[in-house]
Amino acid sequence: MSKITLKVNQKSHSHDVEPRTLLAHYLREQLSLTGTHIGCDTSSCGSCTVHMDGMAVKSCTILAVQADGSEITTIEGLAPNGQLHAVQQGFKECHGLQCGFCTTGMIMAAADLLERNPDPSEEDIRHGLEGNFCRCTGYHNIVRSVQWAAKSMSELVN
Amino acid sequence: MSNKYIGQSVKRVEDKRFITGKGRYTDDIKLLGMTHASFVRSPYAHARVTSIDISAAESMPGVVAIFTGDDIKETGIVGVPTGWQVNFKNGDTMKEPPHPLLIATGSTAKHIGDPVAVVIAETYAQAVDAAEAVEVDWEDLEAVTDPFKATQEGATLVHDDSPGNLAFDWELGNPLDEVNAAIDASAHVTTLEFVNQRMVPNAIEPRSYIGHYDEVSDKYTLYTSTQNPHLIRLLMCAFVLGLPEHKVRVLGPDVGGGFGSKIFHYTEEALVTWASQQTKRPIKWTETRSEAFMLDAHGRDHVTKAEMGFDGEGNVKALRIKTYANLGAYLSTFGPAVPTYLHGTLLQGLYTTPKIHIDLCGVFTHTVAVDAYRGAGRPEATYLLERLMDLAALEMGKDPVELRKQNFIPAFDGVEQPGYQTQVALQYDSGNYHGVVDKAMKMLDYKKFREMQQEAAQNGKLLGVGFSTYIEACGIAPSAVVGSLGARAGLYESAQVRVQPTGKVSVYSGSHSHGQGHETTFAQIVADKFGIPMEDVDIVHGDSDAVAFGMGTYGSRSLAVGGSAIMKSIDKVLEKGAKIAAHKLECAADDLEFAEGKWTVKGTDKHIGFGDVALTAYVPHVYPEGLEPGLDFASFYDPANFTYPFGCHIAVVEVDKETGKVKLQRFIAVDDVGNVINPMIVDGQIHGGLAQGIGQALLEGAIYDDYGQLVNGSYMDYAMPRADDLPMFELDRQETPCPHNPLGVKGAGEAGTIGSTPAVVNAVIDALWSGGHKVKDIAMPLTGERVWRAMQSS
Amino acid sequence: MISYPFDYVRPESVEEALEHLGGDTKILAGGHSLLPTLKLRLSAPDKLVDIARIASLKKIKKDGDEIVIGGAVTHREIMDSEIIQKHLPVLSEGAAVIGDPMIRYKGTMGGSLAHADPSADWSAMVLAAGGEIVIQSKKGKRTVPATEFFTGFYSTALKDGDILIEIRFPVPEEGTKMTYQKFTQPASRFALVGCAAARLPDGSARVAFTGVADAPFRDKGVEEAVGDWSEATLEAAAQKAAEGQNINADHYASEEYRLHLAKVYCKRALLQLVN
Amino acid sequence: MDLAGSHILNTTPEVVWAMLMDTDILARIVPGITTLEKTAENEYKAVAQVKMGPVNGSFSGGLTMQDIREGEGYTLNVQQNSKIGNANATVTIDLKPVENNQTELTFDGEAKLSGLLARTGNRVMSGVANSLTKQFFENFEEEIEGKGGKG
Repeated sequence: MSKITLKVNQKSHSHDVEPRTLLAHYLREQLSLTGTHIGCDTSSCGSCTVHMDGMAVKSCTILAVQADGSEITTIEGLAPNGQLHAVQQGFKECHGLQCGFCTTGMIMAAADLLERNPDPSEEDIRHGLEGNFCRCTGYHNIVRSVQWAAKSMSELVN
Repeated sequence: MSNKYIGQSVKRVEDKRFITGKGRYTDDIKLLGMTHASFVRSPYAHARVTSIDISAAESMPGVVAIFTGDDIKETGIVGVPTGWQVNFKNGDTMKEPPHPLLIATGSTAKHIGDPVAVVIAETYAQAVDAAEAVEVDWEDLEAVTDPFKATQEGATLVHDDSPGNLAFDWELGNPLDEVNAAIDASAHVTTLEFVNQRMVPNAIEPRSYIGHYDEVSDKYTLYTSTQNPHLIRLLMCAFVLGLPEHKVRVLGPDVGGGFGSKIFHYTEEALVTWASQQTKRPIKWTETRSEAFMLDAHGRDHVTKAEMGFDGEGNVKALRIKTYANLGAYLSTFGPAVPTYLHGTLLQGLYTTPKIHIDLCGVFTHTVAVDAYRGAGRPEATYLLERLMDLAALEMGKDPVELRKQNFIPAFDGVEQPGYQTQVALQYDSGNYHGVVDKAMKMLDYKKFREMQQEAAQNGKLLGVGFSTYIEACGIAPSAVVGSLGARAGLYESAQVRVQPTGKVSVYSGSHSHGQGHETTFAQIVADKFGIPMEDVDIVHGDSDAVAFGMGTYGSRSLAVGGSAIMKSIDKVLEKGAKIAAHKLECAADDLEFAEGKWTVKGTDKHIGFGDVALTAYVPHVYPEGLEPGLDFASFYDPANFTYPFGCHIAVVEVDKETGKVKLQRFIAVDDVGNVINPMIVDGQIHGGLAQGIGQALLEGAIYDDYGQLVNGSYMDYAMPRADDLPMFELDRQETPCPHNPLGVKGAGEAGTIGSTPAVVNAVIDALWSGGHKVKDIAMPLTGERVWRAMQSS
Repeated sequence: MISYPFDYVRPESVEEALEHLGGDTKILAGGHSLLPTLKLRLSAPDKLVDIARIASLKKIKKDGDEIVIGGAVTHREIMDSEIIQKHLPVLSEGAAVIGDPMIRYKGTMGGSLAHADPSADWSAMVLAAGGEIVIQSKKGKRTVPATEFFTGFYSTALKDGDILIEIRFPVPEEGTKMTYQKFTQPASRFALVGCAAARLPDGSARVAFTGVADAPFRDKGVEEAVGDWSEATLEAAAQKAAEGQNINADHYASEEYRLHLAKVYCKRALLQLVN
Repeated sequence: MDLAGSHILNTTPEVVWAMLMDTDILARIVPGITTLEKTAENEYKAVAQVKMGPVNGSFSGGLTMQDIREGEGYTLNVQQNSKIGNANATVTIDLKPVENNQTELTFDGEAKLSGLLARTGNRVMSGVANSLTKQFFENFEEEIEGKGGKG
């Protein structure tokens, strides 16, 4: 067992974990943050995407012990004050989700994308989401959702 | 009624929980005292269990129990059943070998991943660790994976009592000699021998189950990521475990995609339920993606020879087909129905072909079961027809669009004009096939495209356009019809509409949403019919205790069948409501009209609101004599016919001349799915369907080696479309109402998948011809290598 | 999916990390090569030594006439680094086609090179850029040219007890051009075939491949044949791609097609350096 | 998985044959083999420790020589089991004298893989085969040169 201390969605947590525990397992099992999903075992699908120290990462490919001392944001912490994040709002406005399973990871990846590139082209968005599988939407409305969010965020800034 | 919601792109009410991470999938659920299961599985496609030793595993930390196939055998549990029976041509009964929950000693595993034991432990990690410590001795046997080879002399048998590995053989259409004669008399015959490859559905949520037996109430609860909770309860109780149905509750919480793969009543569902009773602890099992690849029912997998005969003018005269359909090692719920009644019956397509015959073998192989995968049989039929059409056009030097249109069934609405009777058993409800093609061609700007194509060819670039038209049979299905075809269940749907005393409405639907947005679409209908705000409507589904009954969601049936059941209950509410209103307004019910949420005495402004009537129904102080209190109706709707959506899809591709790599540039889809309740949701269904169909054309396909190993059983190896593989889709719609259901809807869930695959393949072939490569066919998926090789060889 | 149990340590320095090595120990940097294999239980190390936070391994710097990338620098850091964009833009551009954005934030160049997947992107680029690998063990440091680093299938010059601490590149002379061209395997997004090429001011070439054979390699045959960089000589040079190599084959690409792709991507890479 | 290849060894067929029939030598030159014990005529128990990239596991099983053609070749059947999957290979080995007292060793066969090895290994399996082949012949040459080296 190793002791880890980390901040998840602005709250500090401290736990003993087996070193082999994945961050995704830790978030889901220990903290009951089940919005982070596990869809594969090869770091391919992106359903488990969370933000770690301001970067979108695949929490199924990070050990909880590696996250010791980090700040994590999960989908549950993306909208801290009940106000939806622009990307969340965009997914709702543009029907960017169907079954919802990939959605949380997709939103976390898209939020990171817009953080780095507030005015992405369609190609930027498609390239930026290549680490996230969706089997429901054909990505069409996901791209539109991210475009909607980009526009909404830029309007907010201007 | 009002039309405030119907026809509008109302934003989905279910989204809130999903975008905030509050969706509740089975794996998100934790029960007190819950344990975890991990399975010991066959590494071989065909091998006999010679011995199994659990002693080392039993003493591993955290182990609660270990069950083997021998334990199951002792209980007398035989295994999971199929939902359809398709008998042999000669009347012999379909071969239906047992599909055991666990393989017992002395028996054989029949595909990779077939389970022999299950380990139940306190934690997931402990279960996995202990499962690895179970020692199994195997006698590795020869395997067969190809459905054609499996039927040949000397092929190893999957089941000892299924000679030739046949589950059944089957035919449909006109007498074979008539079709033979028509082919022989044809001026031109186009022939294609091809494989419609095996697809892995790949719902992003892996299957997950929790079995929970409660000793105090002697009740079982199964949480399952399924498309049809009631069906699972029925099959598990009546056919597998022999449990009293009223003591079993099946819950399908949020389900992360199904695409057909979550129809099947899987062995693990029964096993965790049974084992929970043994251990008196809740048991969760969530599959890994590796397991999902091995175990979730696959789709397609046909080996086909098809011949289409034309007269000198290009009119289709005959169609003759021989198909070997791979069913896998065991029969899935819809397994026997997919290649037969969902495939053979669609071979008329949109054409007036006068003579059609299909001969089909349903074949066992050492592969995982094949079941309904998005489109289920209909994509295979469409692929066959639309590849033949395009190839015939190329061979005869005709325009592929004109050739299709020349052979189309003329428009008919199913009301003034009768439905169209096909040569393959179905009667189409309504259709206007030229309409969708003309729309799509306008979007393409065909003339301009051909000019661009020529110009590209001169610059050494290969551009291509591919067409596809399709028809599908959805809204499954009339129970009497499917019953006569071998279905072991009715395919109606149930719905209960409960008007609460305050006028709020709860709807209990037997349909199940795993992404389709039922909570929104159904609420739109109910709100409009009652003239109340959508917020006042709640849709409940996925709970066998709350919902009376249900057949679930597949085959694009939720709105056409489930929605119609809701309509029936709505009508009953309105009819009774009118009686109450009439009593209060002191008039006859016939004098009332219902609109905008109130009953009004015709020609006056005397009225009473929906809410007042609801309250009166529950507080019946002033009430019609002899009328029961309450406003709560359940209905069952059994459709009169299938529904028949259709459409036209066009793909534009560029082929890299040097590498064969295909880039999809444009995709146009004009679909006619009947009336549309929520255009946004319908478009979303089409988009997703397109991606799966395009995926089959260009990227996907399960590959079993000769030993039955799935060699691309991971996302590192199995290519599935990602965001940057696809363009924005160009969609339009035509609305030809379905004449036989109250909403006039036809179903949109599978259309995209059905139409898109041949359009893409046709486009690639067209691109190659534009560069002088007269290639007739390329096997799917059209990988760079396959396209490159096709160019090399022509 | 869960790996076998192991111990985990996170030393503060390379020296401390070296103390932990020995036995069946694996070094963990970003973990994006290692953890997927552990989850599949392909191996069962006793201990993981996490070097991702060792400050000295996190640096990208210009050191005289060399560019130095620390062993724990991530793909994304390389992509975003001004030093790299200025002096070795090929690495910055190449980083952008590795994996996906999330993988790029955590995966490291050092980890990728040490793992030596035969289809990894970095290997070809490092070879073509004339990189050298600096390895530290308790005995001291040694520098291995990339051409000698990749010794075979998943194997490198790294031995038990070694840590890959830096990758060093000569600052390219004025006028040097480099490119990386990749045919992406559509499932894994690794390179089905990747060709990195450099054109030096003296007219010589460095050409390297990944994905083609059991290990990445510099292709002398191609390099010697580029001649005057005319279209004709480049065409001929590309035809020599991967000559004498044992070409990989899998369900996605046969030996013949892979070799063909090597030639096509070689030509594309070389032409890129002309235009 | 196909296994095929050939190599010119710098010694006579007689020497090569003797080496191929000598289990001690075989144990040294076959990549990964840690022990090879005779269990019956032409049957051996074999344990291998395979350390190749991400894979580090122990395999155990049997090795049988069949169809022995004195001085010319034999068919080798190898069955190896492990937690990540099992391998069953049948390889026919042929020796042919070539100029300068050298020997051409040709092998041709197939390996049947199961479990994880089969399922997730396809992408790299030809690399594994090429690499094992290379190692085998390198070891063979070293053995011929009397170094007794091991891969």
